[in-house]
Amino acid sequence: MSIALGLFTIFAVVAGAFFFLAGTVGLLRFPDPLTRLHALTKADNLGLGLVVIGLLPQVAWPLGAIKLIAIWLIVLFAATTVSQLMARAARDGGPPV
Amino acid sequence: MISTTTLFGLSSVILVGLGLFGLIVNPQPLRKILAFNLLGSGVFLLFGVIARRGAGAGLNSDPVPQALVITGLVVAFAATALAVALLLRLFQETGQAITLDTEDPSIHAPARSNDP
Amino acid sequence: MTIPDLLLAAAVFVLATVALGMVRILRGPAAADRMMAAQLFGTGGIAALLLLGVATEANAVLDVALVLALLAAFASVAFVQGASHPDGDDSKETHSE
Amino acid sequence: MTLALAVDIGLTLLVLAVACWTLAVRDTFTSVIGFVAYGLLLALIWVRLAAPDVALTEAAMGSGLTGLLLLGAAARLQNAKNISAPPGLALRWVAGVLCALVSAGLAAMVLLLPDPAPTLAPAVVAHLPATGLGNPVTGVLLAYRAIDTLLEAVVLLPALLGVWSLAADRDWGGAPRLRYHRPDGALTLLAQVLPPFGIIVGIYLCWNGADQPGGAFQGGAVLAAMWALILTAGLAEAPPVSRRWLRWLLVAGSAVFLVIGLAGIGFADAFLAYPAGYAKPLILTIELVLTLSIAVALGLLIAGPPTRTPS
Amino acid sequence: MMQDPSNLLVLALVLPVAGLLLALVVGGRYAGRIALWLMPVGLAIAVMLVVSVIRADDALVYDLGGWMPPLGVALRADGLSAIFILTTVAVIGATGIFARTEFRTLPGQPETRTSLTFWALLLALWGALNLVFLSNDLFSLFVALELLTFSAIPLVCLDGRAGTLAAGLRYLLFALFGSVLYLLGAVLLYGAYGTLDIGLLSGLVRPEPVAWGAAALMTVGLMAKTALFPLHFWLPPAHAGAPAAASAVLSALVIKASLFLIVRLWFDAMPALMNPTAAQVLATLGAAAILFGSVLALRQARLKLLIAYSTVAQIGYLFLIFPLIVRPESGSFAAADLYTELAATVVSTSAWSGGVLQAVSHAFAKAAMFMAAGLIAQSLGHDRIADLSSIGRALPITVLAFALAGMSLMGLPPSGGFAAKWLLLTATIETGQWWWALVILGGGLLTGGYLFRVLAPALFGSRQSVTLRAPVARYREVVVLALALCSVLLGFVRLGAFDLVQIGRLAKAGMGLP
Repeated sequence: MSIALGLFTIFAVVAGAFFFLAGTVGLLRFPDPLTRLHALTKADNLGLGLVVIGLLPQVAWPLGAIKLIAIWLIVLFAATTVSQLMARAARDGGPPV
Repeated sequence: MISTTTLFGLSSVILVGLGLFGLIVNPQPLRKILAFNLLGSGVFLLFGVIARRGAGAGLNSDPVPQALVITGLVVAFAATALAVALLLRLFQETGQAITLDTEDPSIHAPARSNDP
Repeated sequence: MTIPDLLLAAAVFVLATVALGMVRILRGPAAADRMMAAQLFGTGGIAALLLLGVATEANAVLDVALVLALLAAFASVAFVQGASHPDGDDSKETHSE
Repeated sequence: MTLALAVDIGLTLLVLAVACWTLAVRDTFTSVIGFVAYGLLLALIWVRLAAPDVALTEAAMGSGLTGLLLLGAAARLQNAKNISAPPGLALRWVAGVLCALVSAGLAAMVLLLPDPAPTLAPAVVAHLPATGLGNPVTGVLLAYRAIDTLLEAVVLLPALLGVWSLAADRDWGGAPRLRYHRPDGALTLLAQVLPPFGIIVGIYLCWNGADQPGGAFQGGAVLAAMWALILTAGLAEAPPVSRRWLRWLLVAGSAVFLVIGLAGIGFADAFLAYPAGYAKPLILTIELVLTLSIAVALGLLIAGPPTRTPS
Repeated sequence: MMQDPSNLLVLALVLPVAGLLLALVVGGRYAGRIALWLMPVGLAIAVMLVVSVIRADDALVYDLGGWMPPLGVALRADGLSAIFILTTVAVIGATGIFARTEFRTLPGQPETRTSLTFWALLLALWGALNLVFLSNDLFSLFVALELLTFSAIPLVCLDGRAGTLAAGLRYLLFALFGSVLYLLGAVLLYGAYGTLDIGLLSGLVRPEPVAWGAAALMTVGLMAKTALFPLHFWLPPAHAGAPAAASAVLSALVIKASLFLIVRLWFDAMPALMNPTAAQVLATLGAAAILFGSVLALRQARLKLLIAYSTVAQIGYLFLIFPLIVRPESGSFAAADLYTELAATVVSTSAWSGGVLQAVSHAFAKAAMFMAAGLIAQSLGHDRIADLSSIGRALPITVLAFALAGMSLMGLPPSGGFAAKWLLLTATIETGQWWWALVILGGGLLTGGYLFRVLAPALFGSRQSVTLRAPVARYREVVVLALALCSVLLGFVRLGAFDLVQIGRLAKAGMGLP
C-alpha cells in the first residue's frame, strides 16, 4: 500500500514539476502576452495541483490534507482572477512598466 | 563543505551591504524605503542564522532570536507604513515633484505664524 | 532514492524553473508580462515550499504556504490594479466599459 | 553535496539575484514586484533555518503587508517626478566600496562567531512547562520577554497616530479611503471569496500559536490583509477615525496586556508575571485580544490617513 | 507593594503608556487633560526614584515577569538613569503647560487633528524615553528607540507643509538607518555572547573583532540618531518647521536618549573595549561638531535654525567626556598602580559630573530657547534674526529667559553650563589633555558670538516700538523663564549632589573607578 502511495506521489510530483517547466518555457518563448498567459495559467495551476495531489498521501490526515487543498484552491482562484485582469490589461495595452 | 548556516550567514551580510548601498545611493524616497527593508531583512536573517547555530535542548533553533525577529518585523512594518504615509502626503503637497535634498529652500523661509 | 530526496530534488527543479521565468520579468515588455512572471514566481515558490516542508517533515510549512497563498493572491491583484490604472484616484474615475 | 544543500545554494543565489535586481531596476513599480518575490524567497529561507514562526511572520508581514503598502505607494507615485539628482559616479564608487567593506567585515565576523554557539535554548526549554505553552517562541514572546511584545503592540499606536496626523485638518474624524481603483467584477469576487478563508486562517494561527508555530502577530496580519482586501474592493468602507469603538479596539490588546501584567505585581510578585497555573489561559486571553487589536492597527496603517471629510 | 522601591521602575514605565492608551480612547479635549494630570504624578515618581536610588546607594533592579536575564529582561535604575528620568519629566511637563492652549479642543467642538496627536504622541515619547533610561536589555532598547522615533517624527511635522514633511521623512530615514545599525550590532553581540543584557555583557565582552564590529556599528547608528557631526544633516531642517513644543523635546530630550545609549554601551555594556584610541576618535568627532555647528549657527538667518545648529554644537561637548574618563597615558584601567588609580577617581568623577551637568543644563536651556523662539515667531509672525531689533522691549520676559538660557549655553558663571564646562576643563587639565580645553573654550567663544547676534539687537536695538501681531500669554512666558532659570540654577547645586551619577555604575569594579 505504502509503495503504491509512494509511486503515486513520485508520479504526481514529477508531472507537476514538468508542468512548471512547460509554463516557464511558454512564458519565455510564446510571442505575445495573451498566448503567454495561456501557457502560464494552464501550466502553473496544473503544476501546483499535481504537486498538491502528490503530497496528499505524505501529510497528516485530515488537517494537513485540508490545508493542502485549501492552498491549491486559493492559488487557483487568485490565478483565475488575476489572469482575467491581466488579459484585460493586455488587451487595453496598459502602460508599459 | 560549507554549512547551511555559513551559507545563509554570508548571504545575509551581502544583503546588508546591498541594502546600505541602496539606502545611500538611490535618490528616490520610495526606493530608499525599499532599500531599508532589504537592509532590515539582512539583519534579521543574520539573527536567524545565529538562532539556527544555537540549536540545542531538543530545539532546531534558539527561540529567543526568533521571537526578537518577529518583534523586529512588526516594528519594521510600522516604520515602512509611517514612511510611506509621509511620502504620499509629501507628494500630495508638492504636486508632481518629490525631493529630499538638504538644500531645500523652503526651510529657510520664515516660519508660518499660527495666529488666527 | 527515497521519497524525501525526490521531493527535495523536485523543489530544486521548481525553484530553477521559477528562476528562469525571472528573465521574463526582466525583459517585459508589457506590464502584463512582468506580472505573469511574478504570478509564476508566487505559485512556484509555494510549490517549492510545500515540497521542502513535506520532505523535511516540517508540518508548520503548510501554514506558511497557506498564508503565502492568501497574501500572494492579494498582492497580485493589487499589482494588476495598480499597473493598469496607474493614476489610481477614483475621484477622477471614468468607467469606459 | 547533499540535496538539501543544493536547495540552500539555489535559494541563496536566487535571493541575492532578486535583491540586486530590486535595487538596480529603474522603474520603481517593477522594483516593488521584485521585493514581493524577495519576501517569498525569504519565507522559504526561514523555513530552511528551522524558524517556522518567523517564516509565517515574514510571509504575512514582511512580504505580504509590506508588499501591499509599497505596491499602493508605487502605483500612486507613478507620475511623480524626482527632482533630486542621482548621486555622481564618485559618490557611487565611494558608497560601493564602503558597503563592500561593511559586508566583508561582517562576513569575517560571521565566520569568527564562536563554536559551539552560545544559546538560550536550554533555558527556554527548562522553564517552558511553567508557562503551560508548547511553542517555545510564544513562550519567549509572551512570558520571558513579555515586555518586548507589550511594547511592540504599543509601538503600532504612535505609528498609526503618526500616519493619521498626516491628514488634512478638515478631514480629521473622517475615514481613510483605500479604494483607489475602479470597481471591478473580478476583484469584487476575489474580495468575497478570499476573506472567509483568510479569517479562518487568521483565527487558526492565533489559536494555534500557544503550542504550534503561529501567534497574535501572524494571525493579526492575515486578518488585516483580508480587511484591506475588502476595503480595496469597495465592499466595505473604512470606519471614521473618530469612532469610539475603533479606538477601543485599537487599544484593547495593549490594555488587556497591561492590566494582566499589573495584576501580576499583586498575584505573582512581578510586573508581567503570571500566577502559577493560570499562565496559559491568561496568555491565550492576551493573544486573542491582541490579535484583534493588531489586525485593526495594521489594517489602518495600510489604509493611511483619513481623507474623507466627516459629514 | 509600594514598600519595594523597585516598583517605581515599573510605574515610571507604565504611567505614560497607560496615559497613551487612555488619551487615544477618550480623545477630544480629554487627551490634553490626561497628559497634564499625569505629569505631576510622573514628577512625583521621578523624585521618589531619585530619593530611593540615593538612599539605596546602589542601582535599583527589577526583573520583569520574575525572569532573570539572560532569559528575561531587567529594568535597572542607577544614578544616571534617575537624573535623566527627572530631567525628562521636568521638560515634558513644562512643554505640556507651554502647549496647553495651542493644542486644545474647545468645549463642545469635535476633536481636532493636532489636539489628539500632540498629546498622545507626547505621552508615547515620554514612555519611550523612560524605557531608554531604564531598560537593561539591548533589544528592548531597540524597541524603545523605535517608539521614540515614531512619536518624535509626527510631532516634528505636525504643521504638514511640504518642507516640514520632507524634513520629517529625511529624519525618519536617518533614524531607521541608525536603528538598523544598532540592531545589527546587538545581533552580533548575541551571536558572540548569547545574551543581550547589559549587565551580563559587561562581564563577557572581550576586546575581539566581533565585539569591536558590534561596538562600531551601534555607535555609528546611535550617532546618526544623536545628530553628531557628520551625521547631523537631518536635525536643523527638522527643527525649521516643527512646533516650538516639539523642537523643545526633540533637542532637549530625544537626541539625548541615543547619546545616553552610547554612554551605556561603552562604559556599561562593553567596558573592556573602552580604550584611549576609541575615546579620542569619539572626542574628535565631538570637537568637530562643536566648531562646525557653532560656525554654522553664526551664519543662520533664522532664529530657530540658529538654535538648531547650536544643538549640533552642544552635543559635541558630551562626546568630550570619553577621553577625559579614559586617560591616554595609562593605556588600560586594570594596569594602573595605586597612585594613578586614585587620580583616575578624581578625574573621572569630574568628567562624569561635567558631562551629565552639561546634558541636563543643555536640556533645560535648549527647551527654553526653542520655546522663546516660538513665542517670538508667534508674536512677530517671523523669526528672522535681522528683524528682531528691540523685541526685548515688547517681550521682556521671553527675551530675559532666552538670555539666561544663552548664558548657560555659553558657560558664563554662575549657570549650570558654567559648572559643567568648568568640570570638563578641570578634567582636561588634570589629565593633561589641554587641546580639549582649547576646544571647550573656543566653543564657548563661538557660542557667545552667535548668541550675541541675537541678543544685542533684541536688547539694545534702536527701534522705538515693536508692534506685535499676536499677544503672548503670560503663563507661557513664565514657563520659558522657569526652564531657563532651572538651567542657570543648576550651577548652584552642590557639586556633591552629582555623586549621584556614580551610584550603580556597572563597570566601576572593572575599571578601577570608585
